[in-house]
Amino acid sequence: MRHSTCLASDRFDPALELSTFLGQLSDEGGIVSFVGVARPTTRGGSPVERLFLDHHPRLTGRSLEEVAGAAGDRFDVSALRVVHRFGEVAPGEAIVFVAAASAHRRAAFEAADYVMDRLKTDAVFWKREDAVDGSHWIEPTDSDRAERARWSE
Amino acid sequence: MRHSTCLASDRFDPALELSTFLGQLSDEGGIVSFVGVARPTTRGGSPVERLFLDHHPRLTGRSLEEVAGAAGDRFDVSALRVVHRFGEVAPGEAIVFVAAASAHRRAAFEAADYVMDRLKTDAVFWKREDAVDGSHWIEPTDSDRAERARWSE
Amino acid sequence: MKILFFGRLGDMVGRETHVEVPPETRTVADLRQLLAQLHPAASEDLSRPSLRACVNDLIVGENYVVADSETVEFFPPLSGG
Amino acid sequence: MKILFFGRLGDMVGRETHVEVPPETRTVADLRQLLAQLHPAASEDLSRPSLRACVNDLIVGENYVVADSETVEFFPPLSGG
Repeated sequence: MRHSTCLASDRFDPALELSTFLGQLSDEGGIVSFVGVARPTTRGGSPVERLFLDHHPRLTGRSLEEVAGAAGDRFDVSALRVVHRFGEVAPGEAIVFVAAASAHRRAAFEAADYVMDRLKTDAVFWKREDAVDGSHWIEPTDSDRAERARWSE
Repeated sequence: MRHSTCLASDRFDPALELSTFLGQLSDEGGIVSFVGVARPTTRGGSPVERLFLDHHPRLTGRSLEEVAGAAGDRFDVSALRVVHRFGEVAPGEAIVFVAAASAHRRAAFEAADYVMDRLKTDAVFWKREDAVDGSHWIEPTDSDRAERARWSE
Repeated sequence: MKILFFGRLGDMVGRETHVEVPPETRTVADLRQLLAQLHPAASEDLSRPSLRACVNDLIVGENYVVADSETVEFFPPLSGG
Repeated sequence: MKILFFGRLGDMVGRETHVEVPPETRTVADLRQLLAQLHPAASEDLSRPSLRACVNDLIVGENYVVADSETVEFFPPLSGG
């Protein structure tokens, strides 16, 4: 299984990522991708000015690699790509891109789903939402933890 | 829920489809897409020269609409796009593109997954694989039927 | 009467054909028999229960009485997308 | 000793700080107490069990003995991606 990860300091184009990913495939029949976009409002409904993703100089990239590698071990996928922003992200910008390719579409769906669930809890980030009515640091929600737990043996 | 479907006579660029889809969103957080690519070999391993998707002038488009609409009724998605080729498709070309957007990534994953499972059995197509060692018409596999059955009440 | 064939039958018999229908050929079942006589090589495919007849974009049963002005379409099992 | 703070604590205390460590401050637990005295506004955050200490890219326990030459990093709970 080929996999590659990228910890991106600047905005990226998810469609270009998909295009590049598709261009590297050979005989895979199904490709599932996920794009996560920074929301324009907080849960409370206030406009968000920016998201700040604090990261660790080594452990953050390593956590992306670990999740991508685990997905490759677990599912019958032939290629996997993970791109994740760090630093300041404006509302509407892509935060995360995940793509998985497989001869079997079920494996591609499950791998992308798994990577997202793992990233939501295990990626080494500390997120701060800067809204017009103040800033606050975010922790994983119970729903994130429940999604993560779906994949536990 | 906005949805749109396209029955495409010519090759299309899945990355461009994703780009257009992303450009039309407002505050959805998660976008799942699926790309199905024509395989270069038959199940038996012979090189495929082309895939021919025979279609019905009205019922095929209607079947795409029906599946997209059902996905919108069933899952909490705000936008859905389905593109499907008909006629002759060369190996390596995209046959199908599905994208689903939602505030909740679980709903986006499920909607894209559901649309693919439905299309694989219920889309009005008759597929012929023209390989170097002959042509044959394809019927849904048991595995396709099993995937479809996952969504039955 | 205009008849359309899709999928494998379209390759065997032609996608579109016109047949002169004698008065005793009234139902879809009768029409299958007539077509099987006209196309002996496709008679097995034409008699399969999995082959469905469609008139005005609706699947019809074997006892459906076909009017001469109608187009009858024959669908082998769908392959899906 | 070089100390790095991430997440909320980074905003409160500064992302990087250097402290003079007296001889009686030996373990991570001792270091937390010292930092809480230096930064009273952050003392509650510094005493939380969910705040983990990390040395050489490995999470260490409260009894880990910190060498003066090491960098200690403090991680609040991850928010995930």
